[in-house]
Amino acid sequence: MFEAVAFYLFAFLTISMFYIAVTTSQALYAISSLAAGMIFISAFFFILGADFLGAIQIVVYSGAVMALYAFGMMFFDTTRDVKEKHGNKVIVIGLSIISAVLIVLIVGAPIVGSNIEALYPITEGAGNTQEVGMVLFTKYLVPFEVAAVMLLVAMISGIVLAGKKMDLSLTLMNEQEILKMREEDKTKKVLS
Amino acid sequence: MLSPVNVSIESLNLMTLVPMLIPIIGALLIIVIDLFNSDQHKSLYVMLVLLVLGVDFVALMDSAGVFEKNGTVMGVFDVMLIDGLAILSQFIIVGASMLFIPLALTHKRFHEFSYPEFFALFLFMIAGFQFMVATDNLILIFVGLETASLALYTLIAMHNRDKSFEAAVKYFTMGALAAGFFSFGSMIFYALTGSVEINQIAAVLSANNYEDIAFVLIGVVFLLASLGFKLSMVPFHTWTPDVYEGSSAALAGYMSIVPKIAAFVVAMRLFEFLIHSGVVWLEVILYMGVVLTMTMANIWALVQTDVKRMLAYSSISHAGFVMAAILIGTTQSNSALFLYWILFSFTNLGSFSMLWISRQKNLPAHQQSDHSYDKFAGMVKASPVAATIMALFMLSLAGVPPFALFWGKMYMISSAITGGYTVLALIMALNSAIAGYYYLKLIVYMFMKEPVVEYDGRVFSANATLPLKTIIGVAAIGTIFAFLAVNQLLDFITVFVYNSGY
Amino acid sequence: MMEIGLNHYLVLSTILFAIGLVGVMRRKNLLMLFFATEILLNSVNISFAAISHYYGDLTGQMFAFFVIAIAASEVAVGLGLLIVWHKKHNNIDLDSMSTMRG
Amino acid sequence: MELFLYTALFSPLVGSLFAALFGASPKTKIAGIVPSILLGVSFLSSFILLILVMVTGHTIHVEMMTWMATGDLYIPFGFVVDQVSVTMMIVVTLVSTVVHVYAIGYMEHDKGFNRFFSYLSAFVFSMMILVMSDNFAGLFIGWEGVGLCSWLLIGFWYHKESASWAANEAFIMNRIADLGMLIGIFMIYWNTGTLQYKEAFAVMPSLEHDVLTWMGIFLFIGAMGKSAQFPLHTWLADAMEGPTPVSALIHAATMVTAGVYLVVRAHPLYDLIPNVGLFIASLGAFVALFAASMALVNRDMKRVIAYSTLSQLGYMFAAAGLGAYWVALFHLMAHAFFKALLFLGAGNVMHAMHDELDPFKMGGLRKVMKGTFVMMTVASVALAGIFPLAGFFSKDLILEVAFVEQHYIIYTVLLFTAGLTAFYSFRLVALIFHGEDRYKLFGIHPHEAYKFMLVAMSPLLILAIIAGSLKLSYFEMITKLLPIIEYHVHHPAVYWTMIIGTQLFVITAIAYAYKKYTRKDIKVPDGTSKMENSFVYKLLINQYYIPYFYETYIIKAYRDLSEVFWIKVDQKIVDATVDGIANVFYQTGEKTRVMQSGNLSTMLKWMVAGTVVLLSLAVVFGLAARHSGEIKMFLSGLGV
Amino acid sequence: MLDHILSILIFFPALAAMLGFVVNKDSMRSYGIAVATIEFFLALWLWFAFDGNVSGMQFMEQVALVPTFGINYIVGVDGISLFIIILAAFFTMIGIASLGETKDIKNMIITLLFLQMTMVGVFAALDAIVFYVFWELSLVPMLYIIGAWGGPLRIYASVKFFLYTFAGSLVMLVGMLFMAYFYYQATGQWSFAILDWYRLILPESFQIWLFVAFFIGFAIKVPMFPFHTWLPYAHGQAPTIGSVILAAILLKMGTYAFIRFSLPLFPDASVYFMYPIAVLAIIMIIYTAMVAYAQKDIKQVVAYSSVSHMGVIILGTFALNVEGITGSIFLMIAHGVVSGALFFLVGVIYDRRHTKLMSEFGGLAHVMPRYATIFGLMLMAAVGLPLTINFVGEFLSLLGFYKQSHILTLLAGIAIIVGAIYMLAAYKKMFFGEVTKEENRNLPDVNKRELLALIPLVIITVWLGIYPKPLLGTINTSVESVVQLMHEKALSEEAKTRIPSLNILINKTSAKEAH
Repeated sequence: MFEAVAFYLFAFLTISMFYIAVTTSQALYAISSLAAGMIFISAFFFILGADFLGAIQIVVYSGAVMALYAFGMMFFDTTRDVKEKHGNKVIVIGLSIISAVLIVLIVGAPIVGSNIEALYPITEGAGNTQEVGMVLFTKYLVPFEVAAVMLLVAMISGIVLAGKKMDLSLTLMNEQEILKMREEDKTKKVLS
Repeated sequence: MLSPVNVSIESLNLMTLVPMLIPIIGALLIIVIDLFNSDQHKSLYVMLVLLVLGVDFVALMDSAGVFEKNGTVMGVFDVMLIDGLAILSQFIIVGASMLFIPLALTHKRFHEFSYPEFFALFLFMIAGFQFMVATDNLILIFVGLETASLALYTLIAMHNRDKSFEAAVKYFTMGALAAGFFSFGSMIFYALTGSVEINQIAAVLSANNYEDIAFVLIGVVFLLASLGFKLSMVPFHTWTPDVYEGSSAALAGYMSIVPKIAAFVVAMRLFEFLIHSGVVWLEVILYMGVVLTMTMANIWALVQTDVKRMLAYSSISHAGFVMAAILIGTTQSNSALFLYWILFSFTNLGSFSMLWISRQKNLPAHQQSDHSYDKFAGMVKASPVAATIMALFMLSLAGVPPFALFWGKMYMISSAITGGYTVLALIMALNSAIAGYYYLKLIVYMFMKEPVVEYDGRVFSANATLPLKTIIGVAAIGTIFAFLAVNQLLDFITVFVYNSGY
Repeated sequence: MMEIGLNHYLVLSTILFAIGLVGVMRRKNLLMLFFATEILLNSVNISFAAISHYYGDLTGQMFAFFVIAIAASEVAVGLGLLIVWHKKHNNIDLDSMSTMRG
Repeated sequence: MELFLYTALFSPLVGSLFAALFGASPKTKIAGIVPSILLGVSFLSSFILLILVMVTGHTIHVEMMTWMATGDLYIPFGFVVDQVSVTMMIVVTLVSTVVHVYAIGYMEHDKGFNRFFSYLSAFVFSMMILVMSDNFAGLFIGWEGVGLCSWLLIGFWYHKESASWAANEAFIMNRIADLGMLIGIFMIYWNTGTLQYKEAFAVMPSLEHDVLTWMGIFLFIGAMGKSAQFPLHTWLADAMEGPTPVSALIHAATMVTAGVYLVVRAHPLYDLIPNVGLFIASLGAFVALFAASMALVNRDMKRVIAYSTLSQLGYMFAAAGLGAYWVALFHLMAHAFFKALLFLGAGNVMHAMHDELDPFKMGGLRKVMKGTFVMMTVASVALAGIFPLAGFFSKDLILEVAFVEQHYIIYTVLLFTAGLTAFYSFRLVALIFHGEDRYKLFGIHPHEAYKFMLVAMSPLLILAIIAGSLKLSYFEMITKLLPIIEYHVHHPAVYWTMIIGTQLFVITAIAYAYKKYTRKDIKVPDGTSKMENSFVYKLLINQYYIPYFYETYIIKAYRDLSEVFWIKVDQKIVDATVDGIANVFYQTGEKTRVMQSGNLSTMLKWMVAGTVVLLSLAVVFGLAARHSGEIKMFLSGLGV
Repeated sequence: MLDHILSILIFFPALAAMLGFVVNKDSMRSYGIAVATIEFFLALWLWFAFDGNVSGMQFMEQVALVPTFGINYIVGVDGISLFIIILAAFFTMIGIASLGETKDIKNMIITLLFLQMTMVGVFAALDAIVFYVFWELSLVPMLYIIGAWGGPLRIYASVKFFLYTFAGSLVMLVGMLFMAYFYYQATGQWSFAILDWYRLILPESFQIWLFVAFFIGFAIKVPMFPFHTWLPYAHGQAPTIGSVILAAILLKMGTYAFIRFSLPLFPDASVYFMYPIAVLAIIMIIYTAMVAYAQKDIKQVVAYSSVSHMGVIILGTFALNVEGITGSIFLMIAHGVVSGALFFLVGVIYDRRHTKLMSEFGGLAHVMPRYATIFGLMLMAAVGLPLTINFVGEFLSLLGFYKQSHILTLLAGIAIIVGAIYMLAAYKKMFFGEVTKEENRNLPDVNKRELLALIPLVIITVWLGIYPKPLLGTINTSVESVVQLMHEKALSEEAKTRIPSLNILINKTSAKEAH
């Protein structure tokens, strides 16, 4: 009973939030509604007993990602409402509606996945986090490490792209300019 | 309470990780070097990368030996899967990378190569692709794919021109969408079978012999969409020409080979079992996809005015051509796929490198794009050798015997025939004929037209340095004398493909 | 109806996914467009969690976990690209980037 | 013996090659003399062969070498000298020798002198091959060879448009006939398995009738071309564009008679198919009349003679068709002599008149050119068939044949034609040699030809006179090979009335001609006189409008059709289709490339759209699969 | 040496071409001539060493190429291919020898040598894939020759030539792969060796499909009627040497392939398609002859005429009996010589006046008698006058086909009429009449170098016309074996009757000796 109420409530909330996020012309509304939506999603995780995921969701999204976006917004100063000229909405709406309807049409039908045996069963009593840790560091050790590499890649890329390395094109500069630039970098390093 | 698990280190057989770890370590090494002693000359990094890749190659050979001895190996809690496909594709990936990286040693200075990050990211990307092909776990595939892609976006952008940024952004955004599709697709399969490992999925599905065919199809659709994006399958191909045009010619050549083979392997793992278990729908869809991709890409390539863009479209159509192998799904066709791709990598890398050495820093006089056809008009007068080699690559791409790609084409068409897809075989043949036109167009420009602007020959080898020339030489030799190697390749590939059950 | 089954969650995530698609298609401001992609990934996460709950199997949660990680790193790279573009052109409108066509 | 054979055959070739050596260099008498001598040699050896055949009566057959051999086909270069071929050899070599010698004088002032003799001897060589070959393929070689030479010689003065046109006309018309001949040869090969005369004819009686009929028809089509029988006759008149010696040799004495020779040679075949023979005979009779009628009014000396040749050929075919092969051959021989004589005489006149051909512009020439006058008169008399000249024997024989075979229509036609013949030949003589000296009006000073030319002509003169007396001995010889048919009317009264009647008829015709054309008041016709405007005259002078018909309805049509094929079909349809297919692809590219708008949003839309399409397909299929049971039931309900 | 003579013949020119890059520009011509001459004498040696009484393949060589997939480098020569190989060598030789002043002659000669490799390769190859390799490769040098030295429309012409042929031969490739697959099914191993394929008897339905696949490839090359439109462009635009080689050798690939592949592999299909193809051939003969008559450009006349002649060759090939096939092979050589010579002659006048329009000429017989004579002789050969080389071929081809159909042969025979019409008309326009154009008044007659090329052709034309035996005999033996093979392989009754059996062949040959 409680589950049902919670589900519908949060379902309504998330949908409306995300709807705002994709429709509003106010970047500020968009980002805040997005953040809200993320948090409501974490609620589902808690309902479904995936506490760890919920936590991660809140931390990563509402914490890291949203913060990043916020910075981005300030940088691009899209705080005032962005004007977007839209092509014919028909295609957009049409396509999305169709796809939604189609998928719902099928997904709405009950899955016959009866004879599924859990490969990594949720053992009663143990906390979700514990189990997750257990699986994560045995079975999914490699993906975990790779994910780490991926984050490293992302970091490097972020630094390379957003840093001042891309400001000037070494392709088009001649030697002297490059040397001069290098010198300046050195002095800066010394100062800082 | 959870019972503590204890695993024996042998059962993990970590050896399966070695080929991927090598490039990662290499990348870290490069970063560390840069940390302690910045602004080194690029040649250092290039050589380091070559070294690392060389070691990686050796490691691969080792695991190939293992495979030949005792078949497919699972590792690290059965996440890693080292079978024939994995090894072959990794060979191609690493080999192509080794061919690519010396192209960084250009005569002119280009932005990206002045930064060690470029090389680090490059190695990370390779590792990512290797993970992607060396597992049947959707999660690891996904993560590997993203690792590689993120690195690739950055590499493109680092070329540091407006077009390259534009290309990177486009690629990135569509990539994000594709990622969404991928996760959704795998979610469906997980919902169906409670597993994310392809062989498990296959097992479960065949156990309840596809009761939920509708669900399966939804999942297939989304996975197809995301892989189709990687394979630049019509209509998910739209990024390809722009990205190729935006990025440096060398990188474009690289992109036309390595990411695709990785995607091919995944596609093969995913769709083969479905095709074999008689999912007619998938067969039809793939058929349509293959034909569309081949034909439309060819037709669009006809009307291009820029050689690089033309090559982009042509590589789309080649991808479509090869995709037929997955549709046909016999051992012969799968071997044909690898054979084709190995030969293709030589020729295509060669032709893109030819563009690369003729690359100016700024646009050449009165031309809109770097490599417009007009630029090559009357090239034979200015630098006959270069023109001849370029023509050679073009002929090979067109499938004129006895150059490399002909053998791939032939074997592929033959596999289509043996697989009972006669009409498809005919369509493939005719497509090669259409393709002939635009490859010929370049030859016509180079050999039969008068120069638009009188260049001195240096224009066509503005970037030429010994390493670049060597690479092109290797590519050319590989293209001409392919017929000597075809037999060995074929034997090797067939054994590997067959023993990994495809 | 009151009994919440797996399908409820699936439907929900589907709807969210569709919303994400709408965003992806209609947004011209790249930043906003990235929001939409986030929505896509999140919507999938819900079903993963749900499925893993109903099957009593942790794999789904794993997947969701990695999806989150991926989403995070995408944000980093995406923003990096946006910043570069913005530095050069001082806008992040995707209509401004169509120099390559045909 | 073979020595003589080869000498007879190859010395003309040697002569031709010898003259050809001087082809490019300016004219030298030697280039004319040597070939003439060689021809003389050839004539002598032929003569020896003739004697030999006559006395011993057996024939010579040699096989020089293989030509073609593949599968079952075996064709050698084989030559046979029997009664028939030896006759032809004699005629050919004799006439050609005369003509050669004559031509040395005639062509004296022509800068193509050397070329001329080379061609002429080449012609003789091909003619020899034609008559001597022992198989149809060899015959065909000669057949085409003489065609080529006549092309070269008609078009000898190639700077004249009319000449080269006539040459091509002759060649192509002959080609049309040759096709028929070729088919005939194929039929012979596939039905008898060989092309050798002997073997082939040996097999023929065992073949079914209609096959033989077709063979006969196709071979005769070939003959029609060479012998210019209706409707392929137009080229002969136009062929008069060539130098007169050529007309004498090729278009009177030898080549045009090749058709007759073929029919005679193939007599075992035609004996088996009398109905075809009858057709040949009737066609011959028709042509005889037809040609003679055109000769009545024509105002071109050479053309008149050409038409008379045509009508004489008609006589020969009539005879051959009726099975009187030896008669045909005999007339062929006799005709060769006096007709060649006539032509050469005409050549003298032309020379004298500076290539003026209209007899109305001559007259009274007998005073200046006695020799020519005599010769042409004698020739005309012979042609008219007055006793005791050659023509009388041969021609009357043919009439008798027609009579005896009881083909009275043919007989009457031929008889009437005899009258016409006499008339037009003496019309010519009268106009040229008698009456007023009209040529003075045109300020021409005619002169007699060289002595040696006249001397050269003399053998022909003699033969034209005495040839008839050889009839019996010739009969003796020839009937060793050809069917022996004695033609004489049993009832002497009928016989004599026939002879006398014919003679009288002919003589009256001659008398009328003289009366009409030796009058003092003969004017050069200017198209005003009543007769010239009469329908019949117009019809005849325009050769029954046949050339006009060919020109407009065949040649022009062919040209236009070719244009249409090239412009309309080949370029507008066939080629356009190919380019069209290519264009379809290219245009599709141009049209659809806009889909690559370069706008990211569009790209994303495409991606989603693609997915949606796939989805909808999936749904359709999925639902179908899920409800397959119901669907089946439904369909079965529909009774599908 | 003699064991590898074929490989030497194939690869010697290529090697020479490679080295040719080093040779100095000015001495390139002599180098080319030298190489071509050596090649030619090697070819003659091949003929000399060739045993005319053996019907099978001789000088076979086999090297494994892709044994896994049944592709091997197999070459060999029999009576059918021998003379075409010699002809190829011969024409390359005189072609280079008579090469006029051309720009960057070095590239030209190198290209020609490469072309020669491909030509010899095609006729010597006994493995379908090797055959295909040379077949396709031969397009490239020709493309370059037309495209780089051609007339104003050269690019259109060359690209059209390349793509058209390329498209066709790709369909053929599919056919070949299919054939190999059938062989695989039958025997369990892959093979592309033609001689292996000969042993394969296919059901008629398959035969028909495969025949069509091969036919498309060959028909475009020949070129047969609806597919011929690339030829006028190619000839019209190509430089003299290009047209000569194209007409003399490259076109023969198609007809040769018919005899090498279509007939022995698919006897039933050949019978099945005999009439349609014969009709096409007749359309080729008459229609193209009429088109040729309509041309204004002498070179186009010759080009269309060669299409017309190819029609006769096709007809002879599909006579399916010894006479016809032998005739068609002989006609291939004959037509090679004659049309090659005609293109040379056109080139001669083109070098002098830089126009090919017949209206520009007239009365040339006055100005250039030697030229006129040679032209006339070649023209007479072209219209198939007896005792010239062409006649033998045409006669035998038509004779052979008469066995199959009388009425069609009658129609095809029209060739000798229409051929005469356009040829004589062209000759009249060019050589007869008065000299009208001033610039024609003092054109130089044919010079030494041109005679160097023309005299040998004249000699061959007459010699082989009078004494074709040395060729016919050799060709005959090989053809007889082919026909016998077809007869034995034929399934349907009709085919068995249409294709004669030659088991009484022995005593017949002995009878022939008796003559």
